[in-house]
Amino acid sequence: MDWQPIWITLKLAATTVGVLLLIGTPVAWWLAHTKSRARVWVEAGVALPLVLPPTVLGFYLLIALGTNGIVGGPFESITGSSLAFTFSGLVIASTLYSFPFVVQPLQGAFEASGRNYLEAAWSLGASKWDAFISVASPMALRGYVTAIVLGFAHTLGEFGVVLMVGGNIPGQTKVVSIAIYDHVEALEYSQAHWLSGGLLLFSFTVLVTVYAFNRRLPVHLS
Amino acid sequence: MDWQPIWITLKLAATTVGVLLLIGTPVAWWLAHTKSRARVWVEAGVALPLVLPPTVLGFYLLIALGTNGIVGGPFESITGSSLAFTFSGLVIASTLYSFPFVVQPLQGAFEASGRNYLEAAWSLGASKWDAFISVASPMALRGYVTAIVLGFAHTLGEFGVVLMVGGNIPGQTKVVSIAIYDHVEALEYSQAHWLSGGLLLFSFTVLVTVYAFNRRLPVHLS
Amino acid sequence: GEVTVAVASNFLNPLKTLIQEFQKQSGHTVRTVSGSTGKLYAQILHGAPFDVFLSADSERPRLLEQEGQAVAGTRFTYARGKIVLWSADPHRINADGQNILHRKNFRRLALANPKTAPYGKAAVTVLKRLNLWTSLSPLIVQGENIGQTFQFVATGNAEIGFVALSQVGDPRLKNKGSRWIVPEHLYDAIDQDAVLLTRGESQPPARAFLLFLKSDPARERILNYGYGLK
Amino acid sequence: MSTIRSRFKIQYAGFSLETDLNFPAEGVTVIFGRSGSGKTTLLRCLAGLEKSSAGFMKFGDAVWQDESKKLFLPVHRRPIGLVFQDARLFPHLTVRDNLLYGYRRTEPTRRQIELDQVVDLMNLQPLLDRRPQKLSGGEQQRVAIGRALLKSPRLLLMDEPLANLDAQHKQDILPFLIRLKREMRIPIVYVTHSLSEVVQLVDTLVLLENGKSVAAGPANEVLSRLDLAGKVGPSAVGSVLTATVAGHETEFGLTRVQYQDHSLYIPEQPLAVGSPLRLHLLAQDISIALGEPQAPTSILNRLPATVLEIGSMESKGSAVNLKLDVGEPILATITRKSLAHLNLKPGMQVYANVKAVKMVHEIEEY
Amino acid sequence: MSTIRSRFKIQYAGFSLETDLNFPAEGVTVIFGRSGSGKTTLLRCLAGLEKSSAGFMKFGDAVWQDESKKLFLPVHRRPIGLVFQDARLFPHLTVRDNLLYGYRRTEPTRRQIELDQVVDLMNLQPLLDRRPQKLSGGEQQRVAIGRALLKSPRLLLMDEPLANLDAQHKQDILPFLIRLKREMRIPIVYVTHSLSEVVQLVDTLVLLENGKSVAAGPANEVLSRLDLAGKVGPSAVGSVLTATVAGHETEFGLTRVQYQDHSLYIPEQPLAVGSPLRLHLLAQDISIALGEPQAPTSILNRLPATVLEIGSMESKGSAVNLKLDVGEPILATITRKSLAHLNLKPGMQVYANVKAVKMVHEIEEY
Ligand SMILES: Nc1ncnc2c1ncn2[C@@H]1O[C@H](COP(=O)(O)OP(=O)(O)OP(=O)(O)O)[C@@H](O)[C@H]1O
Ligand SMILES: Nc1ncnc2c1ncn2[C@@H]1O[C@H](COP(=O)(O)OP(=O)(O)OP(=O)(O)O)[C@@H](O)[C@H]1O
Ligand SMILES: [Mg+2]
Ligand SMILES: [Mg+2]
Repeated sequence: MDWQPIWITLKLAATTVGVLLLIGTPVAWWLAHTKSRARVWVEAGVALPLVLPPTVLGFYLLIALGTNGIVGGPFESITGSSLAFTFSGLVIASTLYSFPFVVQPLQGAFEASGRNYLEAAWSLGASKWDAFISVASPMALRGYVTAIVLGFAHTLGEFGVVLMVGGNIPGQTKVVSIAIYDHVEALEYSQAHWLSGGLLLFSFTVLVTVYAFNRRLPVHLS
Repeated sequence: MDWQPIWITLKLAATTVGVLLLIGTPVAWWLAHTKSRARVWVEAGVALPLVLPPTVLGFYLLIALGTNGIVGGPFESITGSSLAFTFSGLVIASTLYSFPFVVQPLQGAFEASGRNYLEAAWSLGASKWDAFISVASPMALRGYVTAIVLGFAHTLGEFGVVLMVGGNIPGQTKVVSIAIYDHVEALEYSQAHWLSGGLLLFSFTVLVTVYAFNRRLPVHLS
Repeated sequence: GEVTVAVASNFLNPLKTLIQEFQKQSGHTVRTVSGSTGKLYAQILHGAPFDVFLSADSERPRLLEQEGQAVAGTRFTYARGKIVLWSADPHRINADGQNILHRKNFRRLALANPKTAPYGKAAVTVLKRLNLWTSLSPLIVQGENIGQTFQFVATGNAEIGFVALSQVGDPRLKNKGSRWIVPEHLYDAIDQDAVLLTRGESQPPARAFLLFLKSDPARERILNYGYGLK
Repeated sequence: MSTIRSRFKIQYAGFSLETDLNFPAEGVTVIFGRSGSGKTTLLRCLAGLEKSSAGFMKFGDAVWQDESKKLFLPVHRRPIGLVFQDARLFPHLTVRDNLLYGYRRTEPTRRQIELDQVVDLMNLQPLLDRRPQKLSGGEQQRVAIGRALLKSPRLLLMDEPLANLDAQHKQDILPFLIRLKREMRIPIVYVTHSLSEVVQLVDTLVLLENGKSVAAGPANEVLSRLDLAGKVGPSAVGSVLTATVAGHETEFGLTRVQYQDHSLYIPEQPLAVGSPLRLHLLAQDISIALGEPQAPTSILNRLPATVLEIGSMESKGSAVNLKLDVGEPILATITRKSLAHLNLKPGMQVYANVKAVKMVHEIEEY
Repeated sequence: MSTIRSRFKIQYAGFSLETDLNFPAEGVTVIFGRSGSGKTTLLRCLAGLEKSSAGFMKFGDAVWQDESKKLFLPVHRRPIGLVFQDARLFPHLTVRDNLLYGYRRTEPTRRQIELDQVVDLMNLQPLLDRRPQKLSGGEQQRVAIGRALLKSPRLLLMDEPLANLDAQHKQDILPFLIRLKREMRIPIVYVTHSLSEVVQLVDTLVLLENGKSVAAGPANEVLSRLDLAGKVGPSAVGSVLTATVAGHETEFGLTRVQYQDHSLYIPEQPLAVGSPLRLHLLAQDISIALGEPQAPTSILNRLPATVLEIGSMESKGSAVNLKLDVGEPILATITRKSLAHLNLKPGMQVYANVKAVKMVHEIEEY
């Protein structure tokens, strides 16, 4: 059994979720609390990557991230290495693609807890940042769990984009989903079944654990 | 310009979202309110289709829905027509694949509004069903909007599953995402760009409209 | 009558022009369903409504025949794939393309996944026969199919790549970039077989189409697209 | 007399409710107790919002819950009106639609009250088209009461409905609750931590302590039990007397009532001469004199009384409760110094003086 | 004297707040008004939770807000403690961590109070490890007060903090608020719709009506203004007198105080002889006599007084307010019948009788 794709997949999913949380949190926060008119446009923009077929999105990303692309070009001239066909490129692509799955639950959670508890935290001497960390985030814990689960699962299952941007380089960008796909295409059905079964079992175990833990969280808003 | 894939895509997305809401609502409701220990298992199960690469999921669905499959076989012997390579088959596949995107936001919304308002409704003579319709649903309106947007967008962009189960049959199961993919494969880049651009523009317009409307909804829980 | 042809993606473009001609001649209509060979194969096994299968290899049609999904004796090679080392840069590859491979003055070499795509398998054979496989394999990026491999190269993300001659032979790309047509002794023939599926057995237009594919004018067109023939 | 019989047992970590109550299905039953004593929990049990393992509840002849027979009438089938401690107005509906929510779910033939009436009574006109979340705390509570009333319930359950209301609004709403009870003959179970708020209303009093009922019965009896005086708090200890309207002195805004052989003045009541009527006397509003005053005073009401019993002197503090007989037993609170000064002993004849203005809030029509 | 100066203007659909207030930055300032009069809104402005277009606020010498200079000190930088009308306890923290939330964010050197003290005072020991959502309404409110106190604020803003508490808990907490004010010298702005609740506390009174301040000033003055009597409600009209402790009668649980030339009895206070002290007299607890009583009565306190002014007779109802001079002006409420009966006229000499037990809740140490 080839463990490398599994390891890369997990690394990709974990990194992507990390980046997603880092970027998604402020965006979700802004969306939940702003009164700006720009809000609906940003909201729509966030959901947009969903609309394109992954392979097509991957195609455009390949163009953008490539040596001559508007992102990849400058990146290459600064760092000397390209983005396409690298792990970093994969992370960027997956992040873009899974973005709505992280932003939406977070936004929902932030909206649900509202301003009242923040006001209480401020009045107790917490700065906006402190109140966010010590009140808004833990109260949005269930939103975070949903965001992480969706983001992680979606990255695990990601395929079209990854294939296109990653170039399926063994040990670098060859992830499990591609490996399974290869087996199916190559008529190696039993390998495909094993790998799929393993992925499902693993994911199911993780999910059950996460949800069981989530269940025990004390935060209910009502 | 070939309008057929567009029409089929919209029909598929709309039907899928319809089916998703119909099935997803009771599931989300149950997940939000049950104290059963089965809950975490169901919760994990719902997220599971996400984990498999779409093509692989599509492959297994093909096996299940095909002429000799455990679903498709009986279906065919009863109705005389197969499920794989038909529009109905596509709807089933998309529904399964987009299930978590509908269930999760709904569940979140139902959990956020909690039991308190339901208790008030019951005490005012509303049956469980009535209270669900007249109180829980409108209060979860924003959750519904998120669910519909994610479900619709995800179905629009769906590709791997659809390609596998649907068989890319023009006029029946050839959707926009596949059409774009075909154009890219066939080096017809300008058609691909136009179709992608159109899809994006259309989706963006719909999304902005939906969110702008959503903004005006009076329901905020705090 | 109507006939549904399942075709490997790499042959879709030639097929389209062939179909125009066939429809004009016969009055039948042809619907095409394109995809990767592996996918189409799985779909046929599970009851896909296809009449004719134009594979990218010879193995899948043979398997279908064995499994009774295809009509025995109808299988034949409709085209033989040729691979080409190609770059979008008009000056990168000169007449003897081997040079660039030996000099390694590129960062990425694209080829199709050898496990799933016959063109990928052929490309690997080429490298092995040139004794370059070990030294070049770190530079390889794999497209899932030959179409994706072409995009890697066309967008410049891979400087060079092994693609199908039929792709760069596409009239819309005539003389773009630079190329080295790989000598046929460096790889095993990529026989692309066609077969009549059981569903098409009773459909005269399906047989008519296969006959048309064997006809001289059709073969001529196929050759023009950069394929060889048996 | 039709009654509400109930028996509940609820176990929480650190708290348990265990009650077995039987109170009349008419008039106002006040459930009184300190914060955390289980009032809300008991009310929820009555409403059918908590399922207790060994619960039983019967409203008149109708059994609503009998766990031994697996019988449980769900909340929405119970003809109750429920006012929550937090208002719980539906955020997606305007005030008007909130008010009409229960009304629309009531069969037209069973409706006893209309929107306009409730709007007038609760002073809700300016709020009708507003959203609940923009209302002040008291405004929300008024809407919540109105909403429950518009369901025309046969039993009204209220959880501290007036806690967030100012005195004026309380005074506006209380008479309506009294009318509810009288005209619609609708029994009310009223949870409060402030007896003085409902002293005008209460017929039956249930005293909760730590999830147990420590006293239950006619308010009159419970309130005049000397041993409970410490539990209900100084502003609630008192007594209830039944009197008859004897005449009106409209020029002074007073009504004269006959209690036993004595005339008492109370603020004018719109009642015919001869009507029966109840008076609430707060123990702390009664002062004691040993004889008739020589100099005129502003105190209009004076009842000859016999000292029956003198409350415990153990408790520290300055006050002591007396039980007096004025035909019925009433309580009076005086200082221990006065007790010594007047040298009061059981059996002594005294006068109980009551300021009439103090009866404004302690009066209830029957 | 250091003051809190503020000027706010807030516009909502159907409601506007427009205030210009200046009250001392010490003692307790009560903001009083009917439900919906804008009390919460005003408090939020003071806390810095509402930004009003032309707002201005100065706490002592520190300008917290001056919109004309674009100056606005954000909420978390203001040394305030805020108790919300709804408790707003953090659902993800235990009661203990809720209590410590502000404490941990206060510099150790600025801390004036410790967890144990607050737990004792608010009776929170059994709740410490519980989750807020499982607490009863009153329990939540006590935790919220404790949480605000543990921040050691320099200004305490409280929005109806006792509305959900029973009399006993009110009595437990009030003395602590008094001590807060006295020992920590922490000014309190206290919003309530029930003046009787805070009559022990109030130094300065602001009367809100419809978003405007209709009266503001020392409670004493505002409360004894005859024209406002109708607005504050019968259970609040009253007066404040300053007296001195003259001695203790421990056997009766009483303290004797000297007011002008007169001795008065109040429930025993733990104060040294000679300490100054304030008395609250509720108008409705005062009765009038034209001379000394012949027969002994239980009324211990009697002040000679001169009738200064007689309130409007226009209002219907049985009661009328008098302004009496006992050295300072005080108010008394009697029936119109008594007024006629006693034939009271400005300038007449009378006695004002006050029951000592009634002063239990109306006493405040200075
Ligand atoms: N769901 C619950 N889980 C655990 N404990 C609870 C729960 N609900 C209430 N309690 C506890 O039960 C006790 C009684 O609560 P309840 O709400 O009935 O009090 P209450 O008399 O209504 O008080 P208040 O006057 O403050 O509203 C409290 O100690 C409370 O903490
Ligand atoms: N955000 C808002 N938008 C619109 N109107 C509001 C808003 N907040 C408060 N109001 C209105 O302003 C008025 C004053 O509200 P506020 O909460 O200050 O009253 P309050 O005096 O605290 O009343 P209560 O004693 O009932 O709590 C009310 O009529 C209320 O409906
Ligand atoms: Mg309660
Ligand atoms: Mg308020």
